[in-house]
Amino acid sequence: MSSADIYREIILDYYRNPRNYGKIPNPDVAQRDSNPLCGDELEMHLNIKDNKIADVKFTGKGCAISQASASMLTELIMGKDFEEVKKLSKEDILENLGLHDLGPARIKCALLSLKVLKSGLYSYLTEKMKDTASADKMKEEASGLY
Amino acid sequence: MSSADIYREIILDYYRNPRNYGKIPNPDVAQRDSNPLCGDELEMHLNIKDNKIADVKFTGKGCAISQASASMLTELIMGKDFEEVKKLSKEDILENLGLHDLGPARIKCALLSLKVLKSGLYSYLTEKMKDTASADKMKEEASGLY
Amino acid sequence: MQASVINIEKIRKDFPILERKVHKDKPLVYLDNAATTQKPVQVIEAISNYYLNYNSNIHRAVHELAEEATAAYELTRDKVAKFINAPRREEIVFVRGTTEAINLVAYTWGRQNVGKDDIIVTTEYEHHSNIVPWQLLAKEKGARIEYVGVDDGGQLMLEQLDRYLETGRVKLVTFSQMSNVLGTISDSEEIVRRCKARGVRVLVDGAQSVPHMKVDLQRLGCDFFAFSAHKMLGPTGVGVLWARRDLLEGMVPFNGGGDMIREVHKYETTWNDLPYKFEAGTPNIADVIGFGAAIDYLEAIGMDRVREHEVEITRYALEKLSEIKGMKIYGPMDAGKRGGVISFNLGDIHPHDLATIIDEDGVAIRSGHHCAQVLMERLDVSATSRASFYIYNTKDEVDVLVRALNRARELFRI
Amino acid sequence: MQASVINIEKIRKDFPILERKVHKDKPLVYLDNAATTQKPVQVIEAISNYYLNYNSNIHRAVHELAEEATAAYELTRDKVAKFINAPRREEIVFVRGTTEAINLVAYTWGRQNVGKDDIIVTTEYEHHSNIVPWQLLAKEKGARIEYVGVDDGGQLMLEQLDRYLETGRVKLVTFSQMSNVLGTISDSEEIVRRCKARGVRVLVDGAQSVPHMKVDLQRLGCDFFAFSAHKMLGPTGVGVLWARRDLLEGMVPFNGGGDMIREVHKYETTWNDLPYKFEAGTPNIADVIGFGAAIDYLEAIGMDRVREHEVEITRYALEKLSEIKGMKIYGPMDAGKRGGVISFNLGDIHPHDLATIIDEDGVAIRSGHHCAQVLMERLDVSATSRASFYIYNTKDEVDVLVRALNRARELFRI
Ligand SMILES: Cc1ncc(COP(=O)(O)O)c(C=O)c1O
Ligand SMILES: Cc1ncc(COP(=O)(O)O)c(C=O)c1O
Repeated sequence: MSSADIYREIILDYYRNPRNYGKIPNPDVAQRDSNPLCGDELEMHLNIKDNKIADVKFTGKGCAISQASASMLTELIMGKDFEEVKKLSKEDILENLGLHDLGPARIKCALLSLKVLKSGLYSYLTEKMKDTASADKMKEEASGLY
Repeated sequence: MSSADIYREIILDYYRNPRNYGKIPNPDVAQRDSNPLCGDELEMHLNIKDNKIADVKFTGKGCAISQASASMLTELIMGKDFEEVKKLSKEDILENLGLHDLGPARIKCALLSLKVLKSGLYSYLTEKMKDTASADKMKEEASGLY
Repeated sequence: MQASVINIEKIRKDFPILERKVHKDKPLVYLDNAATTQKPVQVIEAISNYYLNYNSNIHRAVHELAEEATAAYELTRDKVAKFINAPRREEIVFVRGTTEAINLVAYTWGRQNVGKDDIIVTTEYEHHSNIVPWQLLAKEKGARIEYVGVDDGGQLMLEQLDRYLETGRVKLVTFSQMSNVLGTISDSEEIVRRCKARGVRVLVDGAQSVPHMKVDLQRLGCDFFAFSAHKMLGPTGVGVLWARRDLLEGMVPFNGGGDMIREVHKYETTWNDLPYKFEAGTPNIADVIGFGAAIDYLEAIGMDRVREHEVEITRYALEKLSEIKGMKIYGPMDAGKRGGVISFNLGDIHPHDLATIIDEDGVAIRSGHHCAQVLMERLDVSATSRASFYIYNTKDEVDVLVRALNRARELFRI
Repeated sequence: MQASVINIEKIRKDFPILERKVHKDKPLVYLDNAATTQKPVQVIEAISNYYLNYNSNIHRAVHELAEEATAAYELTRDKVAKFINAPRREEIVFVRGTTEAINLVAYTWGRQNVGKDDIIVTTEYEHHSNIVPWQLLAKEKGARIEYVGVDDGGQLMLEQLDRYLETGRVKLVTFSQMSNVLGTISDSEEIVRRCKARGVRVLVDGAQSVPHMKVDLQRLGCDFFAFSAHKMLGPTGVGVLWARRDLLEGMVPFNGGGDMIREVHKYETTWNDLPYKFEAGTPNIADVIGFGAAIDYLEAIGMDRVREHEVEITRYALEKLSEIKGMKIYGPMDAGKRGGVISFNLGDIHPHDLATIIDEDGVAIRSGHHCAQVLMERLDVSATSRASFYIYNTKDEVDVLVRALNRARELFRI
């Protein structure tokens, strides 16, 4: 897709005015990752209650795609059922962002937040839920993203 | 030069019946070297008296060229003035062997014995004669051979 | 040209160097394939094409050239994984060659896991690259290096392996899947089985096996595996280390620098994901891409047919060489159970002299210790001559070799 | 096209890739030369020619192909020695690239000479390849790593170097002769002078300097020097470590294996002469030969003229870029005293987004941390955009860059 299509008003708006930016004190999940290729950094905090995402925030630095993607992802999962969030796929994220046909380098920017989310869920499932089967699935999915 | 020219009767004879083959008990100089490319080995023993090569012997294993060259070199220097022996050049050796235009790999076979000789003289000049200037020259010449 | 399981006339057309004359007018008979093979135009063009059309550094840029170059480079990783049936693409680490692959293991896993009085077991028919790195490691750690002996038929004496394993102090067993001197094909699966039964790690040097026969890592079951592109139609400067993911994850990095890091700070640094953690600096991009074309070429022929062709030509060569007066051949004599590498000596002609003489007839063989001095000591020779075959060699070429050897024999009056 | 000190139209004809279109119809404007340069046909053909006509493993065989290949490979060593005015050919060690060269020094000289509480001094503008190997070494030995800071003009603060030197505990000072981000040319001779006055060893990273200016090792006076072929018209997979002979002689080997040995026995091994002691295994023969052609190409133009051309284009680019609204340029602004590498940021556009946008206009620049995260921290940015020039770049191309940047500015409404 052309850059005029990528850098639509809405992406720039989420880049410049990210929703759910910040940290949660004592979160249930705190997960950080960085993209070794470009140096983008992302940290995501989650609170999970009654099998729902009770709260989610993120901080980070990086390109418009990675930051808008992270912010939109937090909006997407806020209040959602935990089981649904576990199922989120690469396609869901790109759909939500309205971004298609990104090249192999830039698609990583769009998926960094999902990678961080899945890695966070892995830790949560392992440590708090003792559910190794689901946890391993999350880990595989996270590392399969790129 | 063609192999028929290289492997003349005389070279084969020196290869199969090497003159001055063996070791000298308590030699003034004992020097060993090997060619890392082909594994040829050569050890040369010298006795030096009254500034002359009083005795010289060699042992080794290797190709016809390296063994014949070593044997012919021992004959060439036996009884010679020390100063003359120090001056021996690559060209002298090849002349003596009757070998010209050897390729870069095989010329090392022909010159291994001269290299061992010069290295041996280096040690002798350093340790017994305390003549570092001449010694260093020998060392440079030895390493310049190939 | 004789009928063969492969279309040898068609294949030879892909190797322009085989049309070349040496020593003015002698057609080249290239029998030094165990040292390095020739390259088909497909490989040469893959490299030129990269430089002519999409040369760029990889992984870190977003421009179009970089994306094309990155995709092509990473595609070879997939091809390699499939070629040797590795479980995962991220277990394929690109290095310069077999030598660097083995040193990488010695410097990382070795230094982490081998301690004082531990034993590293190798064999008497190893290439120097599978001996010297372990000597260096053993010296640093105060460990010992031991050798599985080779019997007179050129086979490893596995009862010696058992004896070392029984000590309980062996940390690694490392051996070549095919000897580059004797052509012996090691009983790899059996060796791995014995080691695994004792929980001992195994490295397999596949430098001579991968080019010449189907290798299936999942069947083999070893822990580390190494080979070189240049011995299998690929360019110089590329090789592969494969290791199981859990081992790679536990290993400290080898070289430090670009691409292998996640975050660098002044006083601490974290590592990139596999396999990049072990690929520091700008890699040999063009040649990795060329290596991909080499694998395509071999896959198109089929490794079973490559092997069949070599068995046929090796059988013929063993037969013809045996007829020469004064000939001594080292290694197994059953062509069906060995590789296409034949080491020999002819009378008292030193291999160097022999190689020089037959080079005049256009025949390129190797002579010397073949980077296997420990084996030379075992065979009690200072050197051997070695003829080694590949997909483009013919029985006619074996005949040229035999005629040339007979000429040498006459020159030396044997 | 503007008049230039070099015949740029003629030069561009030697680089077929520059005729290429990207994104369907946009002429390629390649400004990512600090990452890797393009290759002239002369280099590409030197490589093909090797494979088509005289491919063989080197050093150990006596047949004709091997002799030709060995001679060509060794000829590049002579060319390199002459190009950087090294005192001796045997001080030139071929490696994969700058990264491997530096790691080689860390693994050999470093492990022999750096001990607990010793200090290794590097700088804030180093490439990861000149930081991470020293972090690894420092960690192993309990040594410390310290950084000479970079001032706001992009220059090293040499008074900090003096303070470290005064401790008497510095074992090595290592720095880049030209920063790959800021374009700063280090005051190398002065740094070497200060180190030598204290008997401290110096490594110079010449990855960005050797391709772009005349380097004279005998004048520079350092102990170790490293650079990569692929950044100077040469192929990927080749680089050079130069070190003084006496240092190389005292150093333990790095990788063990073929070619680096003199005699291998079961329990002890002796090393080959320089430089082979440090070139284990089959080297990257084809690309070393290709590298020779790259040096010939640069010599034919003349390094002084290469430098003059780059100063001219850098001056023009600094001027034009400065005029863009929202532009921030990092590093020295005097083109006569810096290299042709310009890092910048445009408004709040992240470099990755910027590179993606202008790639659509055919302009290839690099974006990110440029393997210099320590410098990014110092500049307090997460990334920069970087345009870097070479002999084939024109002022017209700078204009295309500027137009593309303005389009990005509009897209981001800056
Ligand atoms: C200053 C500097 N040092 C070292 C390197 C590393 O070089 P290579 O990736 O060729 O090993 C580079 C380039 O990437 C560089 O610019
Ligand atoms: C069995 C074996 N191992 C290792 C090597 C070393 O391979 P390279 O020189 O490509 O590193 C070779 C070939 O030289 C070999 O035949």
